Amino acid sequence: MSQLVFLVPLFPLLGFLINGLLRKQLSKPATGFIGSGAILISFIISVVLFLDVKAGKTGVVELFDFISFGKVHIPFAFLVDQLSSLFLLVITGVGFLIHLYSTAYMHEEENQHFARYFSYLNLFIFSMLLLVLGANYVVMFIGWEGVGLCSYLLIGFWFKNNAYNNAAKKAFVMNRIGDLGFLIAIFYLLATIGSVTYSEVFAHAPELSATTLTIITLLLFVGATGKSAQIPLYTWLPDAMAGPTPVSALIHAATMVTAGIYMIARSNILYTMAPVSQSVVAIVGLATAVLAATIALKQNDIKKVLAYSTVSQLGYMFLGLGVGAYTGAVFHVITHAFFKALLFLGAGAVIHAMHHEQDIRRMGGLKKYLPITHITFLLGCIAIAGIPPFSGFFSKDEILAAAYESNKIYWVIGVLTAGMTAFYMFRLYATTFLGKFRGTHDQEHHLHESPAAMTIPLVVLAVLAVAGGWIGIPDVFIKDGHWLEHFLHPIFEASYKLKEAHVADHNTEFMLMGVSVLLAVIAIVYALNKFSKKPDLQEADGFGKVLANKWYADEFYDALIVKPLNRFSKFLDNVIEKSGIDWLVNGVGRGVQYSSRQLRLLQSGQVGSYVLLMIAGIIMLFVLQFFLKK
Amino acid sequence: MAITQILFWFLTALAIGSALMVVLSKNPVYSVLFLIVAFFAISGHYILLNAQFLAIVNIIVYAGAIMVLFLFVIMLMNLNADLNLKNNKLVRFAGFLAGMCLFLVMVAALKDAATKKQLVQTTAGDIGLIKNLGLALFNEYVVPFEISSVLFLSAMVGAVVIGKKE
Amino acid sequence: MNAIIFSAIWGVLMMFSGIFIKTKAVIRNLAIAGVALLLVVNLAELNHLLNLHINVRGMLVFDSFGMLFNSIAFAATLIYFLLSARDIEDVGVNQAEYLALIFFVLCGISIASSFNTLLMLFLGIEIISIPLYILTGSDKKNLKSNEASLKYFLMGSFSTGIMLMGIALIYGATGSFAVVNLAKQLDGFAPVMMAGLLLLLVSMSFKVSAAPFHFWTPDVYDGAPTVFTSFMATIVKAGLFITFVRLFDAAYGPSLAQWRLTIAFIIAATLFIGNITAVFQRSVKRMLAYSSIAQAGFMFFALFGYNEYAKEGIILYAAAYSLATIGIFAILIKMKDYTFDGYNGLAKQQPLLAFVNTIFLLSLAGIPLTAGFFAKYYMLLAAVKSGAYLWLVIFAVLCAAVSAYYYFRVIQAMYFKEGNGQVKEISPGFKLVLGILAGLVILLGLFPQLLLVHLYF
Amino acid sequence: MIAVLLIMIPLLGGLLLFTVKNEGSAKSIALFTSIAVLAVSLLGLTVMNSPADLNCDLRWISALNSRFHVGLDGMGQLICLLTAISFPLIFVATWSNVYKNGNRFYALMLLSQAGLMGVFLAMDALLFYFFWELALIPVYFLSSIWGGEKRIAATFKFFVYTFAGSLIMLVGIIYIYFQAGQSFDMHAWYNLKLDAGTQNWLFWLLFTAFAIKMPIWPFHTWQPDAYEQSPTAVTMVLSGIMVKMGVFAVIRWLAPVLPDGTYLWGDTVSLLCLTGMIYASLIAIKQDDLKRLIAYSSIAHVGLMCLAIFASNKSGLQGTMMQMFSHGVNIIGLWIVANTIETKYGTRKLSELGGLAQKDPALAILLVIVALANIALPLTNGFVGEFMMFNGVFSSSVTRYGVIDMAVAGICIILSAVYTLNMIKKIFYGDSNTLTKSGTPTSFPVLASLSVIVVLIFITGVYPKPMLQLTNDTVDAILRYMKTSI
Amino acid sequence: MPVNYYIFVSLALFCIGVIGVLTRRNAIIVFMCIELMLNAVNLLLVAFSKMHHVMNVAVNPSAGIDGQLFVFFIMVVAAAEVSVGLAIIVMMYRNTHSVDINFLNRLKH
Repeated sequence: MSQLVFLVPLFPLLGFLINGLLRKQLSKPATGFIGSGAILISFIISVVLFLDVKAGKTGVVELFDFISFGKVHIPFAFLVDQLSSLFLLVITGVGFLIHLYSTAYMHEEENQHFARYFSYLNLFIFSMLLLVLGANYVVMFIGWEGVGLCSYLLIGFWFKNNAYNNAAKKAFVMNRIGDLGFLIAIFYLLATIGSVTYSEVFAHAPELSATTLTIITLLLFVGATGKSAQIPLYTWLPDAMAGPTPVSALIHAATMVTAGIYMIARSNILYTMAPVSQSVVAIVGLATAVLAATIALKQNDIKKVLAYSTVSQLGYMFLGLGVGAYTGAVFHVITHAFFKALLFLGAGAVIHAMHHEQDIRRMGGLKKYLPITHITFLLGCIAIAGIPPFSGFFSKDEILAAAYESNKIYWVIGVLTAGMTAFYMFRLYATTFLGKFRGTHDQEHHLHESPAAMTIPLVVLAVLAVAGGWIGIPDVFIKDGHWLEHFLHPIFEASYKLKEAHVADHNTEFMLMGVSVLLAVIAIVYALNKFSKKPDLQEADGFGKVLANKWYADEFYDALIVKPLNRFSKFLDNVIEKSGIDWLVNGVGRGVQYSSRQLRLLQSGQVGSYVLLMIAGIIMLFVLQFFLKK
Repeated sequence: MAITQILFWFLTALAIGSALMVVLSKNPVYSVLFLIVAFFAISGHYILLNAQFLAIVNIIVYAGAIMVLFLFVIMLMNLNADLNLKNNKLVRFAGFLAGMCLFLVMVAALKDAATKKQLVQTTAGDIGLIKNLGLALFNEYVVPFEISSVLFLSAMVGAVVIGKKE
Repeated sequence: MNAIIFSAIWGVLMMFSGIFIKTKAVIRNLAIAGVALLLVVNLAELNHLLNLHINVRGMLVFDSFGMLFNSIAFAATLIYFLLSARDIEDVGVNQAEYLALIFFVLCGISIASSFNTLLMLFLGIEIISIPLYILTGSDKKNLKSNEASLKYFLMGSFSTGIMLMGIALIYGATGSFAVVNLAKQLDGFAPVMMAGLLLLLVSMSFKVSAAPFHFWTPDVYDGAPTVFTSFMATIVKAGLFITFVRLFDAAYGPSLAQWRLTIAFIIAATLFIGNITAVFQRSVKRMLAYSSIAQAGFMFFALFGYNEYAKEGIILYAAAYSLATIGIFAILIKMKDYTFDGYNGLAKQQPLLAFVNTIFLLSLAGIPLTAGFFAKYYMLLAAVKSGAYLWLVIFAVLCAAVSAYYYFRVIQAMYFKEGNGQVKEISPGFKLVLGILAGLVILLGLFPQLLLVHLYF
Repeated sequence: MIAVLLIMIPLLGGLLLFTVKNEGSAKSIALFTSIAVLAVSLLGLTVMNSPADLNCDLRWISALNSRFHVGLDGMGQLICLLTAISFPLIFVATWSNVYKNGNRFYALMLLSQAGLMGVFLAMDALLFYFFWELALIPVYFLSSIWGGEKRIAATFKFFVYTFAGSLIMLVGIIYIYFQAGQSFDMHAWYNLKLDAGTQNWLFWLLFTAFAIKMPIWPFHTWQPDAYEQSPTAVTMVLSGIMVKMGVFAVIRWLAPVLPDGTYLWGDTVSLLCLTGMIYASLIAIKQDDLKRLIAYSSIAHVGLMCLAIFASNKSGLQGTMMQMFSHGVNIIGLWIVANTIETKYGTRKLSELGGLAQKDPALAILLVIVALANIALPLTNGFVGEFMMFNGVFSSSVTRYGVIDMAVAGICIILSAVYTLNMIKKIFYGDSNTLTKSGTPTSFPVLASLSVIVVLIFITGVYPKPMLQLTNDTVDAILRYMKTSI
Repeated sequence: MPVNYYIFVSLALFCIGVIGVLTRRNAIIVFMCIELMLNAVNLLLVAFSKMHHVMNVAVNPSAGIDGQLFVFFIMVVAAAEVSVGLAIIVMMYRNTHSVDINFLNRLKH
């Protein structure tokens, strides 16, 4: 059965080709059908695959020989195991829902752009599947850059708007910076181990010196920071909200941005053997989580808030990875995929209803206009805030528990961040849905609940957001309730063997949960009655201004890198090139011309001087022959 | 001091002196005349070296024919009046300097060659006599002798082509 | 020997033809026939079919090297006549005499290319020089021509004086004029010998216009009537070079070590002055004069190298250089305006002329597929094989790169610049001959051995 | 046999074209000839690939013991295939361009193809030099006659620069010729073991010429001007194939012949390459002229190829060969787009363009693909080559700085993304302006040729194995002579 | 007489001729100075011929004779040169009414 794994990426690819090539011919329904259908099929196949992985049938499928030279041999191979099959489900599942959603959301687009959108989306799914399915780092890298490309294409989907194009470019370039790290890591593996296939790499990893492992893992992590928007490469993600909202939901919340987590989870053994890198991961993750959360507190663009919360949640996941809670991280990836996709789609519905109005200060009181959206959105908020028994609670607390075990400070900051999360999410919720409507009249007039194609995914995701966490109920509630841990055990057991995750006793764990939940509840209550009555409409000032301006990170990068680079390149072109090297080259020519002008004067046209010069020549030769040479 | 030596020094002095005058004298006619004197002195040397034939030819051809030709030309252009064709001081000095340098260099190059031990046979030896020269000329040197006719032909043609009015 | 005798006789014949024949065409054809005959008899002698046995008493020696070159010279002259004989008539009334003089020059060349004693060398060179003084001044009303011939004459006879001094010293050292004695290792007389050889070297360098004894060349080539410039710059120059090579092999080669530096100095100076000065010229004619100096610099490698490549190379070079330059001059004569701008847009007016001219120029620049390439190539071979002074070789190739500059200026003018290069009327025969000439250049550029095989039998 | 045909067909075709006066028929003859060449090279690749078919060894100048020895090894096959593919593409893509005296234009193009083929096929050093020069002459005329307004100066600079370089190389060739016992034969040269001291200086005699041709910083300044001024069809030849002459020559005539020299100067050259890569990429970022931008990007790419050669290991060399082909194809694609835009909108200034994506989506898509291949996105041909080259540089065992080299060179991956995306954005995205408002879809021939390129990009990008196998033996053979470790 | 004397004498004459060529502008004088140089050479040749005569007279009674014959040929050539040279000078004088070698200076650079 796992031989058929190649079908999983195949269908999205076909969908991409059909929609892409026939984009002028196909009608919108046809396009939508093909686009979503392709994903649906691969979802079904993924389910089948998942089932027999569950039955313990994992394996590697080698399609063909990609690159091989000398002893190095890089096949184009797929690996079907617990981790990948799990991700397959998430990607195709959430992916399908979002495709479905998009058919309605993108309906105003004219025919060929509609098709273009879906072909991009399919291409993205295809690359994402490659990323996840790859049996070696090179195939993963292929998908890795592929998803980067698709996000570039989709962010700049409305290419008439140059701001969007710049956002797209920024995203691609920042990803490339990360990719370079990834690439170097691959070369390191090739140079040291001579292979990039996971099985061989992990098998030979223990032979490597600690430093080498640290270097490799850090380089891989650089790649992860690029893809998963961690410090210092996170700034592209908020800008990426320029893309259509479903795209933000799919790529910039549910799937692509979690590639970094997948990569590290995949190579967990390497990290476990390199504690330095592990703590780096943890710290960076934590820092990102806090930073993004603080920024999110003061954002007024509905999508920006979600974007920063995504960055913050990703930080969480890296924290989890850093402290060795690999399962927890993956768990959080899944739950986050559910509720964050839900939130984005909800936001999309709002935006759709508000005619592309994104500023929450001009919304409010949408509760009565968009009931379904409101409910589902609320559920999403609760889930992300980590209120039991919603999904977010379980995954987040697993990470926090692990953080507590490894370092108390991690935990403290983590919990605070959780509190902030709850706060800004409900600030968002309250300002958007509660209170009274603050938009224009014809906006109010046109307000309406979205069509079924949009609401169905919302509902489904809401259900998942609520119940998704139950696959990982900690032992404190139900003995062996953590199905996910058992399922993923084969992937991480090597790491766990190496570093026995010391589990806290139940009391402490209850305490931890209690604290975080309590904090969350307080934050929620405070936010609700603060913002449902009188939301802060005026511009932030003082420290709030700094937050509203995202700690001026973009300005900082601009001044530090972009501007100097441009100036330097102008300098090279005008100074070094034109009046430097080229001047020298032409200088040779000028020199010849000049000496020619001078030498001519020797030819004075007077016999006397000619003879004189001849005599001088003779004398010189005599001296040369007789008196110099001895 | 033997007579030959006296003669040698006298002729040498005469030759060099008149040669200098050729260069120095303003009036071209004087130069010609001094040149003739120089040629006579050189012919004297030939006789001293017992090369009578060359001495005679030198006087006939050079002092006689060629120099007269020069004189004719000068008269014909009546250049006898000195049209001061003088280079400026610098050029003349430079020329003089160059000439002297050349002389010094060559002397320096040749002075300690084996030639300084060699003697030149004067007032003896018969190779300079017409009989021997003629024999040699019409035996070994017949080819160049014939070929020099080509030279004369071309010179003649040339002189005519250039010289004759159109 | 055939060459010498026939050329002399034919010279006389032409001389008298001026008196008895009045139609220019006949005279012209007579001359052409004469050169053809010369070529035939010389080839016959080269291939041992027919040669007049005359006891030269060791004054001359006829080897394949000299005779092969003679054939090249005569062939070149034949082409030269075919292309430019008509233009000789335009110089002055004395067409027959000019042709006669040219024949005498050829006679001188064939003497000089087969001399075996310094006397014959001297006579040969004089027989070459004296008619050239005349031809240079043949455009009597033209002051440039007068000036050129006066300068040429004065400096030429001055260099004759130097050469004679050299010969005299050599005679003092060896007691004979025979070439065979030049290589004699002398103990005490060595300085005298060396001084003599040095002066001889100087005067020969003067004749082949090598720096710093080249000063007459640009003025004379520029002032002389272009037809005769063409003759002087190609055939005569090559002939003198062959003479030089013969002399060198006999006199300097055996003790090359002590001459190398001097030769290297002369080469460097010649290449530098020739190439650099040519860059700034406005008149193509004068540019060609300088380029001939530059080419001389390259030919000098034949002396520098002093190995089998040198001998083959100089033959090849003589052929390549003469053919190409004759072609270029033949076209130059047809131009109304001798400056570079005069060539502007020639490609549109006269595509064929422009094309062959390009080939000739490329050959001079030494681009592959043309004879010029292998000529230069052999010179470099000779130089590198000698294993001394690689810097000189590199300097030479850099100068060659510079030479591309002024040669390509003509090409640029012809093809890339707008304008209408005015040309005098051109006969189809002229074009045909030019085409054949270009073909020869290409052929030699593909298979140089076609020429060189004749050296070895 | 094949080898001779590859040279003779374009040669004869070119000569024939001089006689054809009718423009249209000239075009079609040229196209036909180039397709014939392609057919022959494919034949040599598939059916007639026995050494007997591929090689030809005739006596040429016995006096110099130089032979007319042409032949195809793996690398030759690859690069000749590139040459053969390029010309039909170029002809088709520039089909609508009209040239004064078109027949001469196409004739010279074919002659240059013959010359290039000769360079890639020659197994005899003298023959190699012969063609090396000959390939230059037609291009010189092409650019100077049909080029832009500053063409004469620019082209002449290019000509003299390269000519000087190759003359210096000639001295080197002659020197080695004598060292090799008066032989020009390639294998005789390979087996010749010169002492390191000699190789030390001899290296530069040869490398100068190649460095100028490639071009390696700081010998590159002829290139942007020449590319800018030449007619685009010629620029395609220049940057698509001629540039590869330098790379090719280093692999075939320098590295195996002077292994010690290559080793001794490896780090120096690598430094130059790196400087050039960063330098060119940075300049490209701020270029406003499309042609100059592509020119600088090509300098950067070639720098990487040269760097990879001097890594002197299998990965590097094979990557370089792969990349020679890929880069040739891709850059021609870029030039096709540049040509289309220039002919249609009369400008190359990026600042004056914009919004073409709405007017001309097909072109936009194709350009994006080609451009992405040019910045080595996975599954495009660019990736395979660059991946292997980088890996080669990284794991090079002849230098101690392999890791640093690779890291620095890696920066160009980022920079290349920056300027390429800039280019795409400025040409196609944004709203259309007065100039581009009147934009119309591109003509079929251009799209067709671009599509062919795109297909090539994906085939060789997804399944590069055949090409790698093709060059495998050549690389092993060359590495056997090279110095592969400190 | 030591042969060196003759060498130096003729060198002196030769150089005086050279100096004349260098310093005078009158074409005819210059030409005469060249003739002087030739005569210096002649003297040297004769001296050498006599030197070689004494050196080798034992083996060859007519040793050194070719030196004198060479002188003879030099005179021949000189005569020819003079005829041509004077013709050229006269031609120039016809056109310019000057015999100044620097008078005509159209050809330069």
